[in-house]
Amino acid sequence: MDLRYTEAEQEFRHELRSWLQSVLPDVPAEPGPNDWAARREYDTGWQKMLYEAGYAGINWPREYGGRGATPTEHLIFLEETEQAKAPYVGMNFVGLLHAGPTLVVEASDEQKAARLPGILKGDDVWCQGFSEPGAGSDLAALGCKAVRDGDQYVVSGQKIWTSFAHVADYCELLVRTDSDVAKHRGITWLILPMDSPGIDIRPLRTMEGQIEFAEMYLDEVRIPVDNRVGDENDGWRVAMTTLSFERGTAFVSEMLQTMELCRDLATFAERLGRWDDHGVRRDIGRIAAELDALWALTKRNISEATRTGLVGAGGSVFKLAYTDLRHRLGEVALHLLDRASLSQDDIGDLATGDHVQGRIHGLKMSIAAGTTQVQKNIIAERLLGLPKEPKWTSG
Amino acid sequence: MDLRYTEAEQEFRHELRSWLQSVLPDVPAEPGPNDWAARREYDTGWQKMLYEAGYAGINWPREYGGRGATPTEHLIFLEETEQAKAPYVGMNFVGLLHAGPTLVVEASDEQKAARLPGILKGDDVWCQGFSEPGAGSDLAALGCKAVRDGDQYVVSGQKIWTSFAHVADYCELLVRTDSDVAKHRGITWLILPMDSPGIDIRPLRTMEGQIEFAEMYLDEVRIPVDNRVGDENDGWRVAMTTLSFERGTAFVSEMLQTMELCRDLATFAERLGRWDDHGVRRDIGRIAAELDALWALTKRNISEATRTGLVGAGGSVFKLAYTDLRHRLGEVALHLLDRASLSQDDIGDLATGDHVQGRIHGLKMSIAAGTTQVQKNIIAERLLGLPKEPKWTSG
Amino acid sequence: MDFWLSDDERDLQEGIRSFVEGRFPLEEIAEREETEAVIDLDRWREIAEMGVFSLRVDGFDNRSAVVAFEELGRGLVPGPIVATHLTAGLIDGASEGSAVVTLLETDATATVLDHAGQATDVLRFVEGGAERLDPGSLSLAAIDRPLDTLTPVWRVDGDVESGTEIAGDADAMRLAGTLLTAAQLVGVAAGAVELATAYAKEREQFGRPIGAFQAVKHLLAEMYTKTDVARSAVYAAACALDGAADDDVDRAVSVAKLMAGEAALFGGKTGIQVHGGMGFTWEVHAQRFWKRAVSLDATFGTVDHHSMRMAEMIDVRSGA
Amino acid sequence: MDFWLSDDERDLQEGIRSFVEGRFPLEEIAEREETEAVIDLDRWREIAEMGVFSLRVDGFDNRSAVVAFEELGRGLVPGPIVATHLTAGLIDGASEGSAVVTLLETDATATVLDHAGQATDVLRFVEGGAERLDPGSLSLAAIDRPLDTLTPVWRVDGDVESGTEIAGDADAMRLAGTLLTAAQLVGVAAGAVELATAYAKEREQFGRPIGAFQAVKHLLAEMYTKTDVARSAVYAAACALDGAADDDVDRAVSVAKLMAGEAALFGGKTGIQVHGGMGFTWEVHAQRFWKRAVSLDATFGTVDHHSMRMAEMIDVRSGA
Repeated sequence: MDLRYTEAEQEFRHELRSWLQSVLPDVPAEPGPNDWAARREYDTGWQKMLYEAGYAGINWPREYGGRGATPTEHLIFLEETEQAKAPYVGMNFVGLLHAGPTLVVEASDEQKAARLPGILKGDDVWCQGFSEPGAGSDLAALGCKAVRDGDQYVVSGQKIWTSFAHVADYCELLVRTDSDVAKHRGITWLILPMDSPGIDIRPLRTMEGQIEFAEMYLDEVRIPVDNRVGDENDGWRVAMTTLSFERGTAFVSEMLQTMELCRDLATFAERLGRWDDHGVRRDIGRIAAELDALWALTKRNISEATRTGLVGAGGSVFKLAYTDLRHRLGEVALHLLDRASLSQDDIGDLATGDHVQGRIHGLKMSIAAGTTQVQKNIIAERLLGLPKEPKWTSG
Repeated sequence: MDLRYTEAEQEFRHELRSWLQSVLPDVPAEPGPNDWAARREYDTGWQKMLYEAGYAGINWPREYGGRGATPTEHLIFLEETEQAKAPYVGMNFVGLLHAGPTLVVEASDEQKAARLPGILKGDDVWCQGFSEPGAGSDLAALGCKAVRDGDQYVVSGQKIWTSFAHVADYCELLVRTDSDVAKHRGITWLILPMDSPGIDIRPLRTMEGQIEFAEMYLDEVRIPVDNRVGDENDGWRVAMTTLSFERGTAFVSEMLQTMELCRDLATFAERLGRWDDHGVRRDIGRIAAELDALWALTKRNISEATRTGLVGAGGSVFKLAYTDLRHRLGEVALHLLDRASLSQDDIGDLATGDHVQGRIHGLKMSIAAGTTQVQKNIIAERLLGLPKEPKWTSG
Repeated sequence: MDFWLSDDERDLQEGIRSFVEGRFPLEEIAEREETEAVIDLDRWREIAEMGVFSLRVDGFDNRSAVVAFEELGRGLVPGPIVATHLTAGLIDGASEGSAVVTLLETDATATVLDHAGQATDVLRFVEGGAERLDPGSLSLAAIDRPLDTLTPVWRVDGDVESGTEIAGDADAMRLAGTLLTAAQLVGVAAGAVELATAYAKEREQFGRPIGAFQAVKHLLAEMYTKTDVARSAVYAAACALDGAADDDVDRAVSVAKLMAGEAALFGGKTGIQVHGGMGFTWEVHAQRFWKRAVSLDATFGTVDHHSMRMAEMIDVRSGA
Repeated sequence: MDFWLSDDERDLQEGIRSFVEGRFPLEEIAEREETEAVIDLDRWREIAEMGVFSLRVDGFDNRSAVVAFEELGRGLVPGPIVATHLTAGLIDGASEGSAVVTLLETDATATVLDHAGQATDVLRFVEGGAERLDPGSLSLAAIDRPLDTLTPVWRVDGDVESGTEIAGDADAMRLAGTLLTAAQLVGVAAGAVELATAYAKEREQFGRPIGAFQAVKHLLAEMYTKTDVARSAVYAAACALDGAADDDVDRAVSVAKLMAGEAALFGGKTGIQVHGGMGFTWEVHAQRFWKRAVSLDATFGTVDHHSMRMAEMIDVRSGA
């Protein structure tokens, strides 16, 4: 075990840090949360800068235009960009971290040549059409139907949680091509060009009042069979391959922000005259300790990925512990905030709004990307070998 | 809603209080926990005193020798005896609160005449032979087998958690008389005289190192068919009728002790110089509040029982909340105790042992008399109408 | 002792419940979030006509009041109902629903006033009494994004000048206000359980209603349990305030507020969790219960505040 | 960066694990509870022969040490292993297993010394250093009922006289002691999960293994998670102590002890719960894990103690 960075890793860090220092002054101001055109411009603009400097697709293989960085270098990249307050991946998320990696492993050479460069260069924004109103935790129950008509699929159905749908160019879409087999077996993975006729996108407001997601309605949308990635009815496996691309770095930026939020809360308590309250100290001290421990776990997961290529269920362990921590941090914060907790905006000269929004974020974290209940099942079944859920036989 | 006691209730309280003041000086000193003969003497001696004063079987119907008190009077009885530090029900527990009430409702006139007076007078001690090593939460899975042989049942099998078995006169025993029907349907309720040949009792140590329970092995024990209560194979229903006797008073003495323990802990914190620690204050203040709330819930359950004759799933609500509270109280205590938590005996001049033993008690409370998991199922299914567990169909 | 709803209390409960369900359907309440005025003043007068504001002035006791306020909480009825009720008979129009009276509270962080935009009067507790302020006399800064859109808030800047003294026992008002807010919180907790339970029975995943999964069942059982324990505490405190119990009133009221705040906060967040992804959408009401729980928990003292008060009331025996 | 066990560390882990499983089966350990001497002195020497006490004196680093101590905790090996290890090379016989060195700690409640009956030497940290005491110099009162029968305890009465100064860096010793106790606690937590998991797979109720019930599965998943997070913290602190990380050593060690204590306490109590009624019987080992967790949590500082220390190390930015 060694937590020190190698010389090569340190060199990578220094180069990146210098580059960030040199270019960040040129990055424009971040647009407001609801100005989607401007946000696309901002996010893809940053992606173009990364591309030109050789940092685009940091974890992608070199042969597909990525940097081929190790998981540790990816960690360093995320640390440094966070520390420098560089833009986030934003709406390049699906392309860079989900659809792109899937294409790298599963797509045909033609498909790769056609689609990968656009993602890396920031030309194309992707969205994800996986979840449906009736298929959330049970994703394989999806019903969005695709019927083959010559060299096209005709797709009708509804998708939900489709972030950035209204500004995206492509969508990684899961459709049902066979309803007569076990549910995992009849799914197909398609590339949907978002300018296809028959797509209706409706904004979906979240509990903060923001429009972060969308619902996507498909009405006889025609998708060329050439846009299929993998075989017909083999889409579940194709969709799951992305998991093998996850190298334990999924929550790094988020964790670093939470560490900041925790320090902020201590400062806040101090300014309120509550830092002498030993209960508040222990609560915050303990959360700070757990964040350090989760940071260590992150490094263990990354080291495992470096050695084996996979994180395995360690990602669920992280997610479960981190989510629980966010809930507790949010609750400590709201109790300290007292009446200021009634506002998502700052009250007075302290950044109280961050803590209220942080509390809401915690509520989402235990649901999004696999609910707490799903994570516990994964840990119990995959890591501890406990029996699976029994099949449901009515009452 | 009115929490005031009626004049009749107040009068009952005052009479009882005077009686307690007059007799308690005559009660001998409590024997040590492991001297079972002396404990039997002590517990049954107290029961005889109650009997002579008309307080035996306080909640039993008058026609069977009880006092026919209302649930509220029962509450007052428990409050006053606790406050006066009178002896507990001790090993009369099963007879007075479980087997006796079952006999009252289900037994034949001959059985009642033969068995009930002995319980009330403190002549007979009963134990319970329900649980088995393979039938805990799933009690109906019990396998202790009874085969009819003329006018006797021949019983072989093993029982567990049989408190006071080695000093008891009778046992309320559940046996399997039919293995070919659904498990609830083939159970029979028998009165087992504990001097029957073929009974082997082995002490069962608990985690404190005390012998509080026993295992009972039955090897072709012959029980007259006349000792059967209810019909053959109807024993599950007979066993469940006791529930209708529970009037919400089950945890009253225990609750009052916990309130005392909580006040003790505050005093303890104060003497350690930790009462200025706001975190400790909030933790203990909150537990104290919850105890008050549970006391109110107890009174609601008792009032419900007075009106309807039943507590229903309100007992599970109480048990769940109370158990959780005991865990938290124990954890706050152990943290305050620091190194003193390594001892079940007092360290120094403070009653640290009570808190360590109290912590252990909490660990048992979430398992005994229906685990936390079972209580949650009851609440979810009976009070909220959620679907039952699916049947198990292997993997 | 008969700690169970009397027939009259039961009737009142049912009356308020059907009034709330009929006149304040959640869908309609949610629509008002998009407007400047979350309080529909016609409906506000209907609340007055139901006798809610004047309930205790009209001779009803605190036990009736908690039963009524629980139902108002359960239906997420918006507006400063408690403060308006407290000042019935003391501030013009409060009984009749022509006034909207809101409560000004200051804590270590700031002074955050809810419903200032529609308030006609402001109630403030001061050392040894209570006073009425004119909303116009306050330096108010609107907050764009309140946590609970149905509880719009303003920051109060600068010093607040003294208002007009209000007759009546300020301590009793404060206790009643704390108790009735606790009653609302119990209602919020109960509403959250009902919504989540209904969803768990209907929503299917993996071929069964999610309410058939033990994890979901157990979350709902915990919500129900906390709600019922808190309800017991609120009813007991009402008895204490009415002199229908021997318990210490201050203590009983702190217990009620603390337990109710905890039950509503837990129920609110857990209700969201049970709803899964839908739980954090705007259109689903689950989040509204949590937001209301946070707002009401921070009114008349948070869970933490009352935990400290409870500790102060523990009889710490002098070392023997 | 390679935060994964090296081949040497893996070999050491397996070596200690098979030594513990072979020489300290739980059944045999439990039998010694009935005797005056929970430490089998022959086995104690075998621990020495395995190189456990002299591990770091022999040139192994703290990373190797935590890997070894985790295994000792996992097997509930009794005795003051950490204190004896800390004094290897400093107190005669500690390296060789002919000495049994126990640690004297005083807190606000009392001075409670474990293993005094078999101890040959007592280690105490004092202002600016560490010293060796003779057990005979202490006024010891035996405790009849220790919490953990495998951790027998004595009350130390009156003032403790100064002992002989021990050479070496007392701060480094204390840090290493805290870290290795944390490593033992991670082992205790891991042992509790393993025992409960095995039981959940085998024990049937309602026609299925109890481990098929979501409630039980989820308890085990939580135990596993806390253990693995704590293990990460312990390994990270070992790296920090070895200079193989940039992290602050004091902070990393407090994080490790806090997280490990919490994981073991949670794992211990939850393991009992998973075992149901059998969990609180003497014969089932579940309770032994919880008891050891309590004992070790109260050695080198409880969870609460280290939470306070963490808070003191937070960089509270001066108000801007």
